[in-house]
Amino acid sequence: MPLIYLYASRLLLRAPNSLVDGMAVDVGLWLLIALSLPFLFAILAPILGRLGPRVPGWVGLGAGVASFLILLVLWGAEGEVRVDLPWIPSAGIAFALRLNPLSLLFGLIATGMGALIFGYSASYMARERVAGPFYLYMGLFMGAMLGLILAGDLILLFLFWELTTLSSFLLIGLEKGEKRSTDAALKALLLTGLGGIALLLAFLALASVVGSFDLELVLGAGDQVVASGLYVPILLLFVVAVLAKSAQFPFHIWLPDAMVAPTPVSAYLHSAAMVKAGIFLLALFLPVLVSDLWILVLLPLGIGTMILGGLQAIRATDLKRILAYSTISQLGLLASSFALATVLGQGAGLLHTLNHAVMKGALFLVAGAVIYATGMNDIRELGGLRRAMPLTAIACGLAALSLAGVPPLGGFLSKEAFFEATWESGLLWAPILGVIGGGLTFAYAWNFFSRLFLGPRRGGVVVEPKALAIPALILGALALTLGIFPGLVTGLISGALSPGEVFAPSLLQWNVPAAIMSLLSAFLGLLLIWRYADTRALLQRIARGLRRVTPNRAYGAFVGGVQGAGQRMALATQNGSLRRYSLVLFIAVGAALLLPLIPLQGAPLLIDTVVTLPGPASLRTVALAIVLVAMIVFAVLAAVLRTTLHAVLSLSGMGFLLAMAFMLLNAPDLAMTQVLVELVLLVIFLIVIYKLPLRAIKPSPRRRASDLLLALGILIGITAVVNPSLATFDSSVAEFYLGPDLVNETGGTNVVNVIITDFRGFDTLGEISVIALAALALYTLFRRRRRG
Amino acid sequence: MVSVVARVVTTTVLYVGILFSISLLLAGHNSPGGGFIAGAMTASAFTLLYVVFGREYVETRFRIRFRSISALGLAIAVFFLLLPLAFGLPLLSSLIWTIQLPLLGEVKLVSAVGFDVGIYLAVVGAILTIVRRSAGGESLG
Amino acid sequence: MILPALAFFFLAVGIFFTFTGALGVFRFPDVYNRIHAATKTGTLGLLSILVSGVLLLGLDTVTIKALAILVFLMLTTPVAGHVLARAAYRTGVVLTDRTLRDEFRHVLELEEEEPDHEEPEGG
Amino acid sequence: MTLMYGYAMIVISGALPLLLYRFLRGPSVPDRVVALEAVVALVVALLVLNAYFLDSSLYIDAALVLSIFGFISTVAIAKYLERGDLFAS
Repeated sequence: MPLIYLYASRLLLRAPNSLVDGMAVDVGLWLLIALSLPFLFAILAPILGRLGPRVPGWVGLGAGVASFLILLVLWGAEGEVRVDLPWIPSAGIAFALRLNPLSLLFGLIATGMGALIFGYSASYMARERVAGPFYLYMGLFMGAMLGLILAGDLILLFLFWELTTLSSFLLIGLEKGEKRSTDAALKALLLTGLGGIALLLAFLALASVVGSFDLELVLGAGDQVVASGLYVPILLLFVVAVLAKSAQFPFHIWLPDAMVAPTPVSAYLHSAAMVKAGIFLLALFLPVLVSDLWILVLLPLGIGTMILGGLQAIRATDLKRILAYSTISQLGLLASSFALATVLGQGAGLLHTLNHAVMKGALFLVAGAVIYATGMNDIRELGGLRRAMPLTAIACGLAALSLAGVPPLGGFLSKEAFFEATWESGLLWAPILGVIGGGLTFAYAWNFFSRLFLGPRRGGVVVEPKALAIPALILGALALTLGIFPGLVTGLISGALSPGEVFAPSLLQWNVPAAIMSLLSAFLGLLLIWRYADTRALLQRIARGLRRVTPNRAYGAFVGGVQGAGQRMALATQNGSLRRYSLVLFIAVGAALLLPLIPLQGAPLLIDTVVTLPGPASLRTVALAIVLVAMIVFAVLAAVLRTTLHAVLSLSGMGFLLAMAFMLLNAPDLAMTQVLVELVLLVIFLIVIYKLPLRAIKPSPRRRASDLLLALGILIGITAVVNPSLATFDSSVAEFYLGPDLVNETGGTNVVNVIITDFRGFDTLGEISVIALAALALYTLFRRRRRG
Repeated sequence: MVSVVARVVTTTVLYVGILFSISLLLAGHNSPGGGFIAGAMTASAFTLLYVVFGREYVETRFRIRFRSISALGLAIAVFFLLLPLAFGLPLLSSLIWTIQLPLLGEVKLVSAVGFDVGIYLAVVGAILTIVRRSAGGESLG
Repeated sequence: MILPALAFFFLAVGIFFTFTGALGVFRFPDVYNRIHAATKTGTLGLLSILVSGVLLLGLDTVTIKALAILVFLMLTTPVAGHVLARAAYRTGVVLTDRTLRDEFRHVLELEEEEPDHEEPEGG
Repeated sequence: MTLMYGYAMIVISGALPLLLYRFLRGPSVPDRVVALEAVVALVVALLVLNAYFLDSSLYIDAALVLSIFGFISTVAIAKYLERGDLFAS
């Protein structure tokens, strides 16, 4: 993010620059500020934590509201806004942000919900010791989500996408000690990470077809992409990414386990924001990727997930897991509404995204409040809390009814629109399954509310945490207002659809088939509620029957298999014997050298041109020959001599001769470095020999033979690699460095040193950091050894 | 106990050696030398000191934490890497100041030498940490 | 005219001694003689080579550094020889049967009787 | 004069096999160290000759380094033989 501040500071200084092209300077800046506020909060969070337990929460609320308002005001004043800053011009990747109806809608959800949830966690997280990192990662997530929504460049979008995956991993695994949370975090990371890789591949293929990473160009090139040969792989990879991120079947298994995270995380990431990223992608790329294959693939998966999620929600007993499965089911509904690819479908999808964020967020906050107050989270042990927690009861009632799709709440409108869209799609099975899904949702939604708040009093003594109830109440009220005055939002949604389309459902006009479908689903829901306990028992029996074939087992088997293989491989190579370590090392070196030989069909092993030497040519060459032969003798001695000390001596002898060879080849710098390194090396060898009683073991003939073979393999490998490079020795590299302007450009005449410190300075920095790191590593190793 | 003769000679040779290594370091840009060579040289000078005088003697004389020297070297190298940015030049381009010193006349300072000093300290710190720690034993080191 | 000839002569002497030094190390019966060969003749050989250089090129940076080398060699090589011989003797490397007198053994016996007194300060 | 340098280099390199033989046969460790030390001396000689031949101070610096620090290896090995622990006081 430093990049943003750098450019932002330049913008602030009103420096005339063509970066923010063709637009009043301050508008682009506002968009940047909106994006960087959450990141700024994330950085400050740990410090704010010290001022007081609730301070970070309120500041987070402020940051969220500020971004929310900036986006709103910016949209009101400027309409479409685009910022285009060069990021990696050589690869055609730009740091482009853009504001349009779609990104505004999702942006408002992300920042609005984020702000509310920060307010909620101000008190919820007050007693938690993990509050510091919690706020840091939440701020990071909000910024990443906002970035993902505003991104105007494929690679930038991917970057923020992966950042959301990372922050979700960190948030789920917040309780480091507990195995449950680390396993859940790993599962979430692996699956959403898989989605990330699929997305990257899809984007790269897409960019190769369209020829640019810029989102505007990509969105405009719909028919070109569909016609291209790469369309099918792009679509499939894209779908995998959406399924993984939005927890659709078969990648949905990480979401229920992610409920181990604190409730604000579940409310924000795993219901209102992150899981919506997949839906946002569907909405964004619909115009590019839509085709009958799109419908064929997404619709069954979407509706299937909806049904599956609904069934699981009824089966689950843990408060948060019910809501998690409900989210999976609702995401299935959203995915299938976009899968329908009709204007009504998109409209229903967008409206339901908003409604779902509001009502599911409220339900999670309610669940959090109940768990916070009673400490219990099994729905069967709780009940009749309406007198103890009146405000939470009202919020839960509003949200649950909205989820069930009961008029006049918002949920009803978007569900009605969805039913109408399925009816219009002409596919017979879509409306039927839609109704079943609606019925299931009605059942578990009503059961969640009635079980918790109506009926006889069950569960521990309760004091209602007011600070937790208010945000839930706000969301509940919002669900109601969205139902009565949809006009607030439908204007924006129509804007997001293709131009000219209008999507304005309202309580007043009724679409007959959709109304009938709603009634049917309500009826089915009531039926299920009537026999709720038996259905749950039945579902539990079915689940036990199928437990051998669920995706969870597949995931468990895969991870277990990989870990097992890893352990076996580690044991084979790290079994403590020094001999084994060096053997593995040399085998790897040998393979690395010999493998490239195969395609080269054995590069010219021996070359004829002897490298010509400066100075009195013939005599100097003879001297060099003698030195090289002597080095070979020393090397053989090092291998043959029994006691280690003698071997070390021959090694150091070889080192000095190497220095002599460097000198004969006119490289004084190298000779000096070689000599000095040789001296220090000898001292280290002597120390090691003294510390490590290396008794000269007599290896068995078989082992000596295998070692010899290995050595010969490496010998051939090295000659194969070195010779071609010697044969094709061209001096273009030298000419570049020895070019005329060497002195005045770098102020030095010693080309070796100039290269090291100036031209290739960056590599040198790498080298010395490696050296420093090696020293630190050895330091810790030796220090730990002394402490046993 | 290494013989007295060795101790006497080492003290004289040692200081000249370090001086020579520093001269090589600074002259590195025009004649052979530079961070790596000078670093290795000072490291071997100190190793000699350790071998001839033993750990206690050296530890009492030089209270140096070699790890921090290595880190300092890296910091200096990074500083000189980023310095040109302040002048609007691309990363790591060397800046040349020519200043008139009273005694030595015109002296040309090149920022790359600063980078060299960074390399020098990093290499010295690293090698001596390795040598020092592998020999084990308690103490500062 | 004389200087190049003199330089030539010293160079020849230098090379001769360097070679004989190596020959000494090759042929001498035991370690201690070889140490003499390596240190003394080696240094002498280098000495004359350096002098030949000084004569040939006159005083410039190269030759001044050559003299510096000379000084350092004079300092360090004997120490190396001394320390090595000591180590060899103490680790029991046998002297050749042709040695006439071994004075060092008597010093060692003295040392065994009162080891602390004999140790120099800081030893 | 250039011819002389050529011969000098040959002679010095010629001396190498002798030292190699000593290194190979050397019954005791100090023998090998002596051979090593002589090799160092040869390297210095070669460096000095090269410096004179090319009249450049590049090689003299290398020779100077070797002459100052060359004897560390001998001292280190000697102490190792005598005391074992290199850093013992």
